[in-house]
Amino acid sequence: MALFIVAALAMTVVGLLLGCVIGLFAKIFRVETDHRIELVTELLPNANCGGCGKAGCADFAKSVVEGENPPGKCPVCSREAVSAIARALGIEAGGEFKQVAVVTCSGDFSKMKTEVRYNGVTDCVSASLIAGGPKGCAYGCLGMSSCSRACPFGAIEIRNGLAVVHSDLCVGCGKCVATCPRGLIKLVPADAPYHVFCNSPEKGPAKKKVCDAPCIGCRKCLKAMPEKMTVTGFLAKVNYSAPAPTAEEIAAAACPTGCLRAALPVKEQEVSEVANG
Amino acid sequence: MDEMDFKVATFKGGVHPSGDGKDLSSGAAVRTAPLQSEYRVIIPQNIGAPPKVIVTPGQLVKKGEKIAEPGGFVSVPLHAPTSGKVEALEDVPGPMGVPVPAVRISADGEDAWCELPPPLDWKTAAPDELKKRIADSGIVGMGGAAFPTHVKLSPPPDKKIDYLILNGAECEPYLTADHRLMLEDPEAVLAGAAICGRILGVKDIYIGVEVNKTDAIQALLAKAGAYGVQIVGLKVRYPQGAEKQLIYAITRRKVPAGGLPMDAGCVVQNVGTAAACAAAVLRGEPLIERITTVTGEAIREPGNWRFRLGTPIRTAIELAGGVTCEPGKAILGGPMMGFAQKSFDVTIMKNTSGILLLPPEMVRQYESTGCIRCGRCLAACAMNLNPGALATAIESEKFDIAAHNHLMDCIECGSCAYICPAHRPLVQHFRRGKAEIRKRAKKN
Amino acid sequence: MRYLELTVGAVLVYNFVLSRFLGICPFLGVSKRLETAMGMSGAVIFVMTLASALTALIYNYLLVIPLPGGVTVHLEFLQIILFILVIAALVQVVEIMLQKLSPPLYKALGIYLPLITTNCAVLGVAALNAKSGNSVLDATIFGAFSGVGFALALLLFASLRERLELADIPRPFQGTSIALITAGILAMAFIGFSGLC
Amino acid sequence: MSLLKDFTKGLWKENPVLVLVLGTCPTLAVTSSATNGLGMGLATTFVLVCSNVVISIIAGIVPKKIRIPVYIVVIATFVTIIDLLMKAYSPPELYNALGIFISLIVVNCIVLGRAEAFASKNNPVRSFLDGLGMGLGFTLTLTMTGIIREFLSTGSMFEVKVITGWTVDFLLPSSAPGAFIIVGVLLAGMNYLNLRRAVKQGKVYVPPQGMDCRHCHICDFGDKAGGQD
Amino acid sequence: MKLKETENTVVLGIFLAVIGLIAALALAFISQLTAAPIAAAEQNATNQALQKVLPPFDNQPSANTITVKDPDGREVIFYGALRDGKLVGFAGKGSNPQGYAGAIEGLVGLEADGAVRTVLITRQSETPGLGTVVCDRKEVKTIFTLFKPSDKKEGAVPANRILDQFAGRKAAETPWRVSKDGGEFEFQTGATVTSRAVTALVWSIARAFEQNRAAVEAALGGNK
Amino acid sequence: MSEETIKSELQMPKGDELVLSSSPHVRTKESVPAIMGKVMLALVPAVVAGILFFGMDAVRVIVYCIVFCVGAEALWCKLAKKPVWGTIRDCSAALTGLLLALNLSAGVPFYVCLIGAFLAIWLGKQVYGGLGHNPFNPALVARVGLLIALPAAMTTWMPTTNMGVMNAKYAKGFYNQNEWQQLEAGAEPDALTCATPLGIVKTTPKVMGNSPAAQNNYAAVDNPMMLREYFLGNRGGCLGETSGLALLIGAVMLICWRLINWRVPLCYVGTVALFTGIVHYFMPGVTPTPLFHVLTGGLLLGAIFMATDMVTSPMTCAGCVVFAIGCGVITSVIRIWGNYPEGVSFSILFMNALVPLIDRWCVKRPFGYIRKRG
Ligand SMILES: Cc1cc2nc3c(=O)[nH]c(=O)nc-3n(C[C@H](O)[C@H](O)[C@@H](O)COP(=O)(O)O)c2cc1C
Ligand SMILES: Cc1cc2nc3c(=O)[nH]c(=O)nc-3n(C[C@H](O)[C@H](O)[C@H](O)COP(=O)(O)O)c2cc1C
Ligand SMILES: Cc1cc2nc3c(=O)[nH]c(=O)nc-3n(C[C@H](O)[C@H](O)[C@H](O)COP(=O)(O)O)c2cc1C
Ligand SMILES: Cc1cc2nc3c(=O)[nH]c(=O)nc-3n(C[C@H](O)[C@H](O)[C@H](O)CO)c2cc1C
Ligand code: SF4
Ligand code: SF4
Ligand code: SF4
Ligand code: SF4
Ligand code: FES
Repeated sequence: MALFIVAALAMTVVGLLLGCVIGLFAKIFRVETDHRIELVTELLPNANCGGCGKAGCADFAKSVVEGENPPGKCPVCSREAVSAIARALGIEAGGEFKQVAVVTCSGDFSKMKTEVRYNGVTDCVSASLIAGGPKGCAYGCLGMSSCSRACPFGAIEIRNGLAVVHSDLCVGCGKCVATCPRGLIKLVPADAPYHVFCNSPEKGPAKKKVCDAPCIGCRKCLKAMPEKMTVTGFLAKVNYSAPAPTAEEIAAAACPTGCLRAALPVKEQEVSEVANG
Repeated sequence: MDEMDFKVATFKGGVHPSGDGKDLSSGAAVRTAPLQSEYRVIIPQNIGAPPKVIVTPGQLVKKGEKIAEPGGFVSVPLHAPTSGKVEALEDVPGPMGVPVPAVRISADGEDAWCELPPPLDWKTAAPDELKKRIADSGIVGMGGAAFPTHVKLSPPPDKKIDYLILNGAECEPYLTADHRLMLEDPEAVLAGAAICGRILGVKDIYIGVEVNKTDAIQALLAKAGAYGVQIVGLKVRYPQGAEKQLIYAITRRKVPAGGLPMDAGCVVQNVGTAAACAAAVLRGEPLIERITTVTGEAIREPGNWRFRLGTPIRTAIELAGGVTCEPGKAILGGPMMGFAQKSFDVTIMKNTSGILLLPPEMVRQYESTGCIRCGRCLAACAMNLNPGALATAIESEKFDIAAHNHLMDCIECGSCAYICPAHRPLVQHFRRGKAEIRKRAKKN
Repeated sequence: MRYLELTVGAVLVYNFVLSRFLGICPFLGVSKRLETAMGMSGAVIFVMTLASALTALIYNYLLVIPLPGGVTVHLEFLQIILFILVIAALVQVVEIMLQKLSPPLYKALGIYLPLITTNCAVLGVAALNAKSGNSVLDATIFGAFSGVGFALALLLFASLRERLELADIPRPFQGTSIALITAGILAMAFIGFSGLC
Repeated sequence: MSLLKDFTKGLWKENPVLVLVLGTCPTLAVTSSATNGLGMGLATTFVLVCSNVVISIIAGIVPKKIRIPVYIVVIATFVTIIDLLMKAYSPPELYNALGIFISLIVVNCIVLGRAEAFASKNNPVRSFLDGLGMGLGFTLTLTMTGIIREFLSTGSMFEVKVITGWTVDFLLPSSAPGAFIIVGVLLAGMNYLNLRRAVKQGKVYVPPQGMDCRHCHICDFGDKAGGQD
Repeated sequence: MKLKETENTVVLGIFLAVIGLIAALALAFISQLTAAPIAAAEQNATNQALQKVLPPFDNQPSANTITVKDPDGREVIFYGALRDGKLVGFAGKGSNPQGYAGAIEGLVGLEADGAVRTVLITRQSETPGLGTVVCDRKEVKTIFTLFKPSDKKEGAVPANRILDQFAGRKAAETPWRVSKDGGEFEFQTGATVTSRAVTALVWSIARAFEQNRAAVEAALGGNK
Repeated sequence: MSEETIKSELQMPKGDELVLSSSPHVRTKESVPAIMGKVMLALVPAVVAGILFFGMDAVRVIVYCIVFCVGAEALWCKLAKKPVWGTIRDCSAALTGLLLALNLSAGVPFYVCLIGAFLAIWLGKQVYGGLGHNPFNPALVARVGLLIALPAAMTTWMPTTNMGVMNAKYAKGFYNQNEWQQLEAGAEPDALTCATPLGIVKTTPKVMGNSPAAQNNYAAVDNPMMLREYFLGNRGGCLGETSGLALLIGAVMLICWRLINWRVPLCYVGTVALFTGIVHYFMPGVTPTPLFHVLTGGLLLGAIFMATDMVTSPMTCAGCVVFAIGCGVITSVIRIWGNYPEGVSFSILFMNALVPLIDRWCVKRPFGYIRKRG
């Protein structure tokens, strides 16, 4: 019986003591923290991709709580999560429509002339610093994986020397856009089906010399759908603020080089092969 | 060899590239290239703001006439290399692989000078007048960087310049243009040195020459006294000609990291630059031509040529007798720091010191392995960096680590990549790393 | 001499992490950067020293209570509970105080403190002290140097991992896998010290 | 369905050792033989299940400020119970082999981690299943590791020679360094399988980068460190 | 105010105290419950080793001990085994500091006449795979013998080539040495040091018995 | 040459062979395979000595190790879908194999070589990503792994074929008495084992304490006559470690070819000599003379060929010196006070782990950075 009493006494005293001490210390040395940041961080995807322009999800959460950014600024976050955050903080969701990246070049090995042999680092930035890289077109895709390495979502594959975005994996964070030394990756509305796959401002014949599928600036597409296309110099662009072109319109335009076309649909199997390297 | 009364100076680190190829062309006297029918003068030829073109297609110009105005203080004018008609303003292949704007001038064959400014007496003319003449003559550093010379000659008042150093090291293998210049026209070099020295008001003027060019040293020594210039022999070791190393070798002063030579009280000029200054001051001639070495084992007749700016390298190769075999690599500049080219349509610019064609058997396709941490690059780096570790960091895209380890102090001399037994493309990594770091710095 | 053996034993021969397998979670979790590892090391040494002293006090003076009537009550079954409670409270109190009193120190050490509560090393050192019946002084020294041993292993390991960050490790081995393998080889090297005490 | 999931997730998908990388110390320390691994795993399962249930019952009334001390007391109580029980009834070799690691179940990150992450937010039934699943997942992993280490070093399993001709012991797997290496290789194997599966399913797989504090909310290290580690 | 959100120091203290109280009571209860089995298990542990080295007995040898000095001055504890009140054997527990990595502790069972019966090494820190080969008595079960009914006698121990060679020997003979040192005992190649230490240990216990036979027999009693 | 002839012979480049790469466009002729090859050449004296002293057994172990190492490397590359030949070609696996062999007793069975090869190449090297990425010396990872895994095989030493040349009075100490009697009687025992000098020194105090007999034992293995034999290589031990002479020839080759930093072996051996010298002087009877320590065990092999492995040692000169001194101290401490007779592998492995820290602290100040003090 003594055992029970002593044990109970000991534990009660220790428990009381420690409980009080902790409570007391917590009171005396009180420091305020903002729990909302924690809450928002938890709701964010925690991909830490930097697509929001902040140093990571926690940083972004802080800026959201402080009202610097609307939650919708996170391109990766699902709509539901964004609205959940907005609700929790009682603010506007904000943000833009979903975007995906598209590599505006057609120049894979089969289409673009490669004039010289390249011997160096397999990296677009590095290659572009050496006489502009091995490929003939000075504006085209170098195909050395810089963007696909930069993409935190494994959404870019290099196919036959040309980067291809898997739009179902892409969340539009824009990392690749910032990485590409040629600046030929563009963020476009996710639902836009057609793009001009060329980036070179050079004159048509010059492009023709090095590439089989350049935009030659023939303006056929502009004639077929004047408000949906723009052409500057020798380079056409899809006007993404207008309604997307329909398949018939594209067929009617009959782009002679085929650089105005739909983005490639990709099979799931391929997607994961890319993503898992 | 007779007793030479100069000291032999050097720096720490560096490499000895084997078979420096200088004997291919060092014996060939400078020849002047015949007049061509067409010149394509690339417009951005200097570091700093690119010049603004002031001619229009169809306009007739005289030799030496200004075709572009300086685009700012750190910029220089451009002059027509010959008399003729401006055919077009167009994009041409640039030395870095990307198209650059150029002025195409077709020669009328008369090669008639425009009205040149009067010669100046450098001993009496006001320093500002001399400086203005140099600026108006479009002179930039001809040692490689193409930095406007008049800017170098205008140090801020709080920087006291003690020494002017002429860089006659020409440590790059194969190149002999400076060598021939110093040998054939020492007085132009010395006069240029004296002019620049007078503008800066320096205590001493040195010319540093690697001791493998004894004939040039003798030629300079013979005349140096008259101009108050001292000749310093330099140990043959790459990169002896790099500014900071040269300053250290001659004055034992260290340029602070991230600083300029003027922070160590020095100004460094290439000997060719000095000669161009002399021509501008003494004859009023703007910079429209330069000496370029056309060499390499693939060139039939390696030699040194005086080319007008805007001459395509194809023409230069033609003048040098064509090739002995299909070249494996075409390089603008020397083999250590020059740029590989993919087109022969690139034209000669103010800083083109050499055209080097190497036969395929000399151009091994290097298959690089991982760094084996041998530390040779460390010993070779004249900047005391750790190139192997820097490259590894860049390779795995840890740019902040690279920046922390002083990547930005790298002078891209290539000693490390030369010596690396794993044949790692170190310099290429560094260029990329620097580009990324600059990009990030700009973003913040 | 005895203290030399105690310390060398705690640091090298029976290193907490590499041969006793205590505190592996923070060893793996907080070793990705050297700076973080240094902070953690400091915090661990501090807490382990203090905790050893406190728990040794409990062990030596609280678990066997002589009652007036000549009966002694053995409370050894409360050992675990008391040890962990004291450690948890200690850590929490230290953390709260640091946060208020010395923000810079809190910044350097504070964030690691809660991690230490759930760390076998601290409770482990208390249990080991109890097992070998160390006196309070011995226990404190042992605790401090066990902490040093942990710190040594952690620092070596963190610097190694920083180097591994740059290595071209096959994908399945990336992350914790290669960290464990490296720890294994490190443990091999530490085996050489056996017999020093 | 969801109850079943509460139970099964610990076995593979959220396996505490191989996926969450928690409770590494016992995984390394006591798996030199299969028997020890099994014993340790079962002891931990006992504590996990009991404490999960109790904590899920009392979670509603525990003041936030002393949440951790209270949970720890609960856990420590069950640990002491299993310690006493094993001392009394288990084979002495087993008890000695597990040594202080029995008492260290208190600080096994899995136990406190489940208390915080699951039991305090769910009802006793689900907490029970979660504890059981996690515990068995832990037991399974420990036993498996034990079997592998034992087999690789002596060719036996549960002290029974499987390969009779194996006479020279190969002591590396059962040594301390071997523990790290074998578990490391096991993790790599797990990563490899997951990678393969991800490829088949068209998903992206990122190998666990270590105990990532941002996903464990036992303490607020992750939030404070702000991903700096 | 809800208990969960409370920050009242006294409430916190009381809460923890109550939890502690419950825990303490529960543990006290369990510990009382297990006290007897634990004591039995501990007894068992000591007795088990003794059982392995001693002939069948019916007393508590662990309570029937005497400590003597061996010829080198180290302490040896003797346990006496009685059966039907008669001394049937002794177990000597001693140690030798000359192991490869520290002292080696052993338990040597002796017949009533002083001949070695069984040797058991109870504590050592020799190199695994080298010195431990000399010390370990490990039962090797294989899948083939697993399901065979065990045909071993009560109290039999797994074999060990080195340890078993002492059985039946008496101390009065010439110095016990391993063959490498010119003696007659086998040793384990690569673990000579351990073999020497073990040999010396067994010899010193056997000699301790011979020299103190009278005292030991007297102390450990039994009605002759 | 006149203008006309130039024109007539003019051949212009087409530019279709051009290679684009970064400067510098000329590279040293040195290459990784060449370096590895040269190190193997420098090991030839040691290999020859090993074969001279241990006979065909040495050849067998060397061949096994090299073949298994190269095989393990090829197998890994095959499984990891890396180019096989590209990796084999750099010869580093072969060198690792050779060094591993030199680290083993000539009498080890083939499976020790096999396991060792896999430990070295897979565990020591390839899991880290292959050549250049491994933080630990692969051959030593294998050696220590084997020492833990198969201690019996790893501590059974063969006597050299020439041991009889030694003064019988001294050689006797190396054999066990039975075998020695058999040998004297002219019998041919089917397997001979022998002790190593360090082994004797380590076990002596365990058996005899610090007694005069123990001092005698020390004197039997540590005297000028024996030291000469050790220097030539006439002693038990790993097959490549015994001949100091052969190893020193290798060292001279490596230093002349500038493949190793001479400071590493010098500081390593120097530290061991100094440390053991101090202990020998101030605590007589604890340990033999410094020269004994230098000439026995794997010290010379380790200091010349293994502590100098560039992949796993610091990059700067200062770092190398710190590294070598650290190795020396740990080796001495283990030899004098540890359980193991020899601490070279352990010390090098331990210091390998310190390399990243050393590299971080021993950096050269980049050109143009002002000294902090003064
Ligand atoms: C480079 C090298 C490192 C070695 N390291 C160790 C070691 O760390 N531990 C060890 O027990 N043996 C090691 N050995 C083997 C020892 O040389 C061996 O144990 C034994 O030969 C020592 O005795 P000896 O010097 O008298 O030959 C190593 C051998 C070499 C060649
Ligand atoms: C690695 C390296 C090597 C150089 N070698 C030379 C050289 O040999 N001759 C030379 O005139 N300039 C050389 N330079 C350029 C000089 O550093 C410096 O820019 C030049 O001498 C300044 O003169 P300038 O402005 O007249 O060109 C080199 C630069 C570097 C980075
Ligand atoms: C790593 C290592 C561990 C050793 N462990 C033991 C041991 O546990 N027991 C032992 O008697 N000797 C041990 N030794 C000592 C040697 O095996 C010693 O040379 C041997 O005992 C005496 O030589 P011999 O048996 O070959 O005649 C060990 C040696 C080494 C290198
Ligand atoms: C001087 C020198 C010493 C070397 N020593 C070793 C060694 O001790 N062990 C080893 O496995 N490889 C050694 N190598 C080979 C190579 O560096 C080794 O295979 C790499 O560590 C594998 O990444 C050495 C190479 C050189 C040049
Ligand atoms: S493809 Fe580009 S925009 Fe899309 S997820 Fe990847 S990096 Fe971000
Ligand atoms: S022309 Fe257009 S499509 Fe062709 S390579 Fe250039 S950018 Fe790409
Ligand atoms: S790191 Fe830069 S400065 Fe140093 S050797 Fe290499 S290229 Fe030259
Ligand atoms: S020279 Fe090459 S291999 Fe050697 S350390 Fe430098 S980068 Fe690495
Ligand atoms: S189990 Fe996590 S620290 Fe030991």
